[in-house]
Amino acid sequence: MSQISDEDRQALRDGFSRYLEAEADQEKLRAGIASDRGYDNSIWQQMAEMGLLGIAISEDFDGVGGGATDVALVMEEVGRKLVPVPFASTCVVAAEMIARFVPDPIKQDLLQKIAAGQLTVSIGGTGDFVSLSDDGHSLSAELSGDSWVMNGQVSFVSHAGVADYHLLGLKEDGVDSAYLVTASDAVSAERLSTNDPAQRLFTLNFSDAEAIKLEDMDAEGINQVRMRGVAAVAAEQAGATRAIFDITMEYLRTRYQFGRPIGSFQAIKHMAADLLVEVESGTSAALAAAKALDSGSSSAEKFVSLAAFTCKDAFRTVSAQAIQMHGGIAYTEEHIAHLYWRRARAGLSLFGSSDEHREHYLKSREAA
Amino acid sequence: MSQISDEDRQALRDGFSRYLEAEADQEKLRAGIASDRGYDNSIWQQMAEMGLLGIAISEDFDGVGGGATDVALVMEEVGRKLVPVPFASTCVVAAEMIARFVPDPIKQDLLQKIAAGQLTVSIGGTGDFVSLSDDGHSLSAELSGDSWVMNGQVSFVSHAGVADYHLLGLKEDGVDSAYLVTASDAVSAERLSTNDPAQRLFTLNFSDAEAIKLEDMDAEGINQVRMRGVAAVAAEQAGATRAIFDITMEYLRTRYQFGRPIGSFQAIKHMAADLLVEVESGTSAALAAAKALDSGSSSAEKFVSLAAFTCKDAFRTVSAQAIQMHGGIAYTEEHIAHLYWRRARAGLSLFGSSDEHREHYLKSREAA
Amino acid sequence: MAILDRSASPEDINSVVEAWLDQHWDSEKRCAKGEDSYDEKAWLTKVFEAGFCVPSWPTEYYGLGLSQKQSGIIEKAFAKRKAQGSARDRFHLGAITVFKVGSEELKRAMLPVMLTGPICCLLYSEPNAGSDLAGVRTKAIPDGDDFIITGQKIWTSNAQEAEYGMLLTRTDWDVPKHRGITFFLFPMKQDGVEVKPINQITGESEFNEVFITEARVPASHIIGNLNEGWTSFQTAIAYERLIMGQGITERRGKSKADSEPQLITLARKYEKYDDPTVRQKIAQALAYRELNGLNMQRAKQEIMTNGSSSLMSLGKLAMSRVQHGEAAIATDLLGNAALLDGDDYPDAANINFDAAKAYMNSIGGGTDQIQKNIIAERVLNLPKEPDLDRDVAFRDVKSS
Amino acid sequence: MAILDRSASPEDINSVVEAWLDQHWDSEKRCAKGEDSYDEKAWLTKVFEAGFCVPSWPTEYYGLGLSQKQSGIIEKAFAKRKAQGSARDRFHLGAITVFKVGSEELKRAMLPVMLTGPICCLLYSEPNAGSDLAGVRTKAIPDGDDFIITGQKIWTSNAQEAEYGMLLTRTDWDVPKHRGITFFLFPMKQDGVEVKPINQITGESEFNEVFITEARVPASHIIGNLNEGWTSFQTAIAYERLIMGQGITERRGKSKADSEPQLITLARKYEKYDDPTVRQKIAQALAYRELNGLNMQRAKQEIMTNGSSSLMSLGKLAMSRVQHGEAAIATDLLGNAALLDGDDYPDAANINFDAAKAYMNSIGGGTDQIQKNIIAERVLNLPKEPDLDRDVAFRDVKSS
Repeated sequence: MSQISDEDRQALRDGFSRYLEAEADQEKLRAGIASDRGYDNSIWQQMAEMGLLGIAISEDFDGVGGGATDVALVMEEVGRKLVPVPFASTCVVAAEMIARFVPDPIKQDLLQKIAAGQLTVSIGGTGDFVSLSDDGHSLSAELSGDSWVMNGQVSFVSHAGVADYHLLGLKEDGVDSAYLVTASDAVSAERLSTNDPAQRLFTLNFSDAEAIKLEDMDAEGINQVRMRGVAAVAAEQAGATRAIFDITMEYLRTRYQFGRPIGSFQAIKHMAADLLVEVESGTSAALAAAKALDSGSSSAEKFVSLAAFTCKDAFRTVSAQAIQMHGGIAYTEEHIAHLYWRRARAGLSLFGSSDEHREHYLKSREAA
Repeated sequence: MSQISDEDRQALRDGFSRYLEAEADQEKLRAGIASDRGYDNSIWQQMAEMGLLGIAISEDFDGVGGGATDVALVMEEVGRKLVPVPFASTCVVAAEMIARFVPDPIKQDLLQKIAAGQLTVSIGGTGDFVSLSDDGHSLSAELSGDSWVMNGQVSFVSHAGVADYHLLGLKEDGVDSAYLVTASDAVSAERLSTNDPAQRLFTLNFSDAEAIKLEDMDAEGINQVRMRGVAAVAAEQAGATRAIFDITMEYLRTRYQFGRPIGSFQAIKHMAADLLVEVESGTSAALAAAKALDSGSSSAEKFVSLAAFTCKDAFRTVSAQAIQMHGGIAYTEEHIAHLYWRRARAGLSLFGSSDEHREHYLKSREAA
Repeated sequence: MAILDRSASPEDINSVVEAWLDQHWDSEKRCAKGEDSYDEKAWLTKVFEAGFCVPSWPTEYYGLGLSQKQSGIIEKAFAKRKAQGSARDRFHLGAITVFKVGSEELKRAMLPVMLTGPICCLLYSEPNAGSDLAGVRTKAIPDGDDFIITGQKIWTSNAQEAEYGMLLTRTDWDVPKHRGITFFLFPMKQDGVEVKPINQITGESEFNEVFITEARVPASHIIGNLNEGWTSFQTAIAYERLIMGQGITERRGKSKADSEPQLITLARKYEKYDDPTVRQKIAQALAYRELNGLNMQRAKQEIMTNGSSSLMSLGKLAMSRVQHGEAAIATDLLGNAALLDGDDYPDAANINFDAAKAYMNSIGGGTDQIQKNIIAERVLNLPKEPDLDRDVAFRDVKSS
Repeated sequence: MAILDRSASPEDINSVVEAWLDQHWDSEKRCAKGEDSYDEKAWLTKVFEAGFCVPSWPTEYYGLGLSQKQSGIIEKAFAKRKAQGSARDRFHLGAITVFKVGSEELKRAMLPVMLTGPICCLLYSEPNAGSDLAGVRTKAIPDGDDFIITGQKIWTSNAQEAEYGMLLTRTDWDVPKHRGITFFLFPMKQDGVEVKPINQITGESEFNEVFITEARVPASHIIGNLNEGWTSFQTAIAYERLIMGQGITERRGKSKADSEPQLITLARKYEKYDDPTVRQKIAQALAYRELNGLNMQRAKQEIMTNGSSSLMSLGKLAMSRVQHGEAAIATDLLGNAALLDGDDYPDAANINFDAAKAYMNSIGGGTDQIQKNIIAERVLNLPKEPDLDRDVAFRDVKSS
C-alpha cells in the first residue's frame, strides 16, 4: 500500500513532468547517451531531490513509502522522455531486494543512499528478480573465512559501468541466492555494443570480489520483487508508447502532402485509431498491475503478466508504426522516432518474452 | 502429368465458366441447396457432358486423363459460384482411390460411371484420404464367407444421402484400410443440421452391409490421393475467394455514401489492396500445388500444404472482410456474402486445420 | 425510512430499495405482489412513481437526483430480483434523448409515457443511407399542426413492440445535408406504418424494415428544433455507441467475469488446452477482452472526475476485435464439430451464432470504419477529410 | 560462332557469351583480361560494344533484340563470373527511362554515355515532397539553351558516384501541380551541386541530400517534353517499384532459395525450433515469402503472355510484410542476444540491420500507403479520392 495521498501523487507527477518537459529534451537525451555515464546525472540528482528515488523505500529509511502505483507514475514520465536512468534496477528491484533480504545496518545505509541519489546498483546473473537473465554466466560464490567471495563472469548487466554495487543472482538446483558486490578493483566491467544506444550493457569479471550474501530469500518475496520490476518496466513502456504516439499525431496534423495534412487521409486516421487502442490498453494494463500490487490482490500475478506483454507489444507496434507514418524523415538517425523504436525492441526480453508472459497470464487466470 | 494441352484446358475452362455464369446464379444456387439432393443435378449432368467429371480419370476408362492442374481449374470455377456438387469427393478422391486400389472389372465399371455422371461416392471414416475425419466412428468390417460386411456408425459424411457408394476409411494400429459400400437398405443416412446450408453432412448406419475391400493400399499411394484432395479443395477456395472479392469490389464502385462511392474512401481502398494480396496468394498457391503434383516434383508435399493453409486463411479473411465492407446489407440472409463466409468456415477443418498444414509445410521444407 | 438523495449512504439506498421491492415485487412469480402475472405498464408505472426508473435525473424530471454510483445500487437491487424498470436513465435511449434535448413541453408530455412504456425504436438508417445517416431521404412535410411522413427505414429493432420511434427525416432539400434534418418522436401505432422483419445471418430477426406511407406526427414531437435534427441526433447516437462499447450486444448467458471463460471451457472440452499455440491465442483473446474492460473502467473513472472521457469511444471498436477474435478461435477449437448447428449441437450453435453476431458490433450502430473516423477526428484531433457533400444542397448530392 | 538474335537457342546464346567472357574477362583477377585492375569505364565500354549491356533492346539502340528469357542467359553467365555490365536494360533506371521516353537526340547523345558509366541517381524527393512527388519545388528557369536549377533533393542514393541524375523540377507554377513539371537528365559533376550523406537508422549512409544552387542543365536534356515531366516520370517510377518488389532492397548474402532459410537456422541455433508457437510463426513467415515469389512468377508469366501484369504491383507491398515480419520473428528468436550489435555479434547485427532496413521497402520508393492507393485505383479500379490540389495552381497549394 502506498503512503502517498492521491493529491500528493498527482502533484509529484505534475512536478516531475514539468521538470522533464523543460530539462529532458532530445538534445539532452542524446548528450546523456553519449556521456560516460550513459544518462544525464543532473536528472538523477533532481529525482533524488524530488524524493522520487526513494519513492518505493520506506519512510524509515528516508524514503517516501510509496507503492507500485507511485513507481508507475515515475516510470511513465521517465518512459515518455526515454530518460535512460537506472531507476527500475536501483530504486525498484535493488531497493526491494535490499529491504527484504539485507539485514540492518547495511540495509539502512544502502537504502538511505539510494533515496539520496548517492548510490546505484546494477543487477545481473540469473533468477526471477533479474530483468535480463544471463543463464550462461560463470559466476560462483564461495565462503572464504567469514565472508563470501565472488569469481567468474556475467553478462547483460545494465549500467554496471558506473554502478556502486552489483546485485547478482545465482540459481543452483532451482534454489535462488543473491549477492551484493561493491564496485572495486576486484570487479572489471567491459561495455558491450548495443543496438539501442541508450542501453548500457556490460560484462562483469570478478576475481575474488568480496560479497554480501542476501538472507532468508523466500520464493514469494522474490516473486513480489519480480512483479514490481515487471510492473515498473511496463509503466515505462506505457509512457514511452504514448509519447511516440503523441509525437506522431502532432506530425500528422502539421505535415502537408497533396495539399492536405497527412492526418486528414482516412487510411492514416484508421491506423491512428487502431494504435490509440494499443496506447490506452498499455496505460490501463500498467495501471491495473500497479494497483493490484498495491492492494495485495490475489490477481496481481495475472495483471502483472497482462501488463508485461500488453506494454511490450503496444510499444513495439506503436513505435514501429510511428516510423512508417512519419515516412522518410524517421528513417534518419537524427529523428527521434527510431530511439523509441529501439527502446521498444530492447524491452522485448526484459523479464521474459511476450509469449512467456501470455502463457503465464493464462496460467494465473486459472489459478485466480 | 496431364494429357490435356494448354489450349484445350483454356477452352474447357472458358466453356465451363460461361455455362456457370449463365446457369449457376444465386437463385439456382439457393434452389439447389434447398432441394433434396443439395445441389442442382442439371449442373452435374452438364459437367459430365463437358467431360469434367472424368477429368482426373484415365482415358482408358472414358475419362480425359487430366492432372491436378485440370482438376484445379474445374474446382476454381465451381468455387466461384459456390456450386455445392460432390466433385472433389467423387471425381477426385474416390476416383483416385478406385483407380489405384480397386481391381478390374469393378474399377472400370465405377470409373466409367463416375465420368458419365451416373454415380457419386461419399467418403467417411478415418484415414488420410478422408477430408472430414470422424475419429469417433464405430465402424467395423468383418469377413463373412468370401465377402466383407460392414457394421456400425460413422458421421460427417458429405452428400451421403444421395450417394450411390460410400467409401469408408478405417485405421487400426496405424494401418489404413478402406471399403466401398453400395447404398442399400443395409445403410441408413441421417442428415445433420449444418451451419453452411450448402454443406450436406450425414451420419451413416450400417447393418451387415456388403463391402468391397480396397487392395494393396500403400502409404505413398494414399498420400498422393490426399494431396490431390487437398489441392482440389484449395483451388475451390481460391476461386471462391476471388469471387466474393470481385463482388465486393463491384459494390465498392457503385455504392454511394457521403456523396461518393464508398470505394473512393482511402481506408476502404487500403483494406481492398491488402485483401488482393490474399486473393492472389491463394490463386498462386493453389496453382503451384497442382503443378507440383503434375510434375511429380519432390516439393509437391510442401506446395500442397502451403496451398491448404493459404487458401483456407485467404478465403476466411476475404469473405469475413467482405461482409464488413458491405455493411448492413450483408448482415441479411438474402445477401450472398454470408454464403461465401459460411463456405469458408466450413472448409477450415477439411483435411486438417491451417495450423496443422502450416506445421506440415515447415516439416516438408526441411525434408525437401 | 431514509430519504434518497445525494447525501444517502450506499447502505441506506440499498435498504430503501430492498424494502420497496420486498413490498411491491414478487420474486417468485416475477410480477407485482398480489398479481398473478406480469403487467408491464402497471409495474413500470409503480417503478416510475417511486423514482427508480431514472434515479440519476432530478426530482423535477421524475428522478431522485442521485449520482451514477448511487443509481447503480438501485439497478443492482432490481437485477438481483430480476425486476424490470430501473436504470432507464442508462438504457432507454428515447427517453434519455428527450430528456437531454427535448423541449420542456415534450418532456412533460412524453417522458411519463415513455418511461412507463416499451423502449423506443430507432428509425435512422435507410437503404441508401447506412453509414451516412445524414443522407436520410424520408420526407416530412408540414400539414397544419402535424408533419406527414413518407419513407423507408431499415435496421430497426423492437419496431413491433415500440409505441414510439426516434425518427430522422428530411425537411429541407435545398440546404446541405446536415442542415435540413428534423428529428421526431414518432408514434408507431398508426396506419401507414408497416413493419417487416429482416432475416439476419444469425438466424434472428431482431431488426425490421419499416415502411412509412403518409403517416402523421405532431409538430410538438420534434426533438430539438426544426431542421436542427442532426444536432439532437448526436446525443442519441453517442449514447447508443456507449452502450455497445460495454458489450451489451453480446448474447445473454455469456460467462461472467468470475467464471471460467468460454474459450477455456471449449479448449478443455475439445482437448486442445495443452496446445501451446492454442494457449497463446486464447491468452491474447482473453487479454483483449480484459483490456477493454480496464479501458472502460478508466473511462468511467474519468467521467466521474471530469464529466467525460475520450476513452469511451474506444470501447465499441475494441469490442469488434474481441468478438470476431473469440469467435474465430472458438471455431478452430471445435474443428469438425463447428460444421454442425442447431439445438442438438449447442457448442456449434453458440459459436456459429457468436461468429455472425460479431458483425452486429462491427457494423451496427456505425461501422468500425465510421468509429475510427470519429476517434481520429474527435479524440485525436486529426483534420477532417474534405466533405464532398457538406456544402451542396442535398437534392444535388450524388447517390447510388 | 552463332549469331545472337531472337532465333538463337539458349545453348547457342550461352556458348557465345561464355566464349566472349573467356576471351575478355579474367575471373580470377575480376578485371578485363590482360589488365591488372578493374577499369569500370573501359570494361563497360567493351560490354556495351558487344551488345551485352542491353541485350533486350533493338540493335539500333545498342542492344541485340533478344527476348527477356534470352537476355537472362547472358545475365546469368555474367553473374557466374561476377562480371559487371550485363542486364542494364533491367537495372539502369536512367538509361531505361531515356530509352523509353527520351527524344531521339537524347537517346543518341546520352545512351552510350549512360550505359558505359555509373547508374544515374534519382533526384525526386524533396523535404516537403516525400510521398507527394508531384509537389516538387525545385525550380528550373530557362536561360538560353540551358535551364538553371535551384532546390533541394533528398533520399538520393549513389549521388556521389553518379555522373547524371534524373531530376524532377517545377517549370510552371501557375498550373495545377502535375502540369508544370519537367524531368531532366541532370549532370551531377558541376559547381552548385553539393552532396551530403544522410545518417540512416540502419547505420548506413546510402542516401544523400543534394543541394542544388544555380546549376545548369541543357534544354536538350529534358526527358520527354517541357512541363510534361510527370508523364515521363511515371515510366521511371514504375520500373523502380518493379525492382523493389523483387526484393532487391534486401541485404546481400541473404540465404538463397535452396539453402536453409535464416529463420530456421536461427531458431535451431537459439534452441527454439521445437517450440510449436515459434514454428507456426516461422512457417507463416516463410510462406509469405514463398507466396510473394509465386505471385511474381505468375506476374512474369502474364507479362510474357500479355505484355503486362497487375500482379507486379503487389510485390513491393507484400515484401513489406515479409521483411518486417521476418525481422520481428528473428528478433524474438535471439532474445537477449538481439540487444547487442556490431561485428562481434553478427546474428544481432544482421537482424537489427534487417529490422531497420525493412523500412527501406515499406517507405522508400513510395510508402506502403501510396502503394495501396495505386493498387486500389489502378488494379482494382476503385474510384479515385477527390484530389484537393489537382485543379489548383501549384503556387496556391497548401503545404507544411
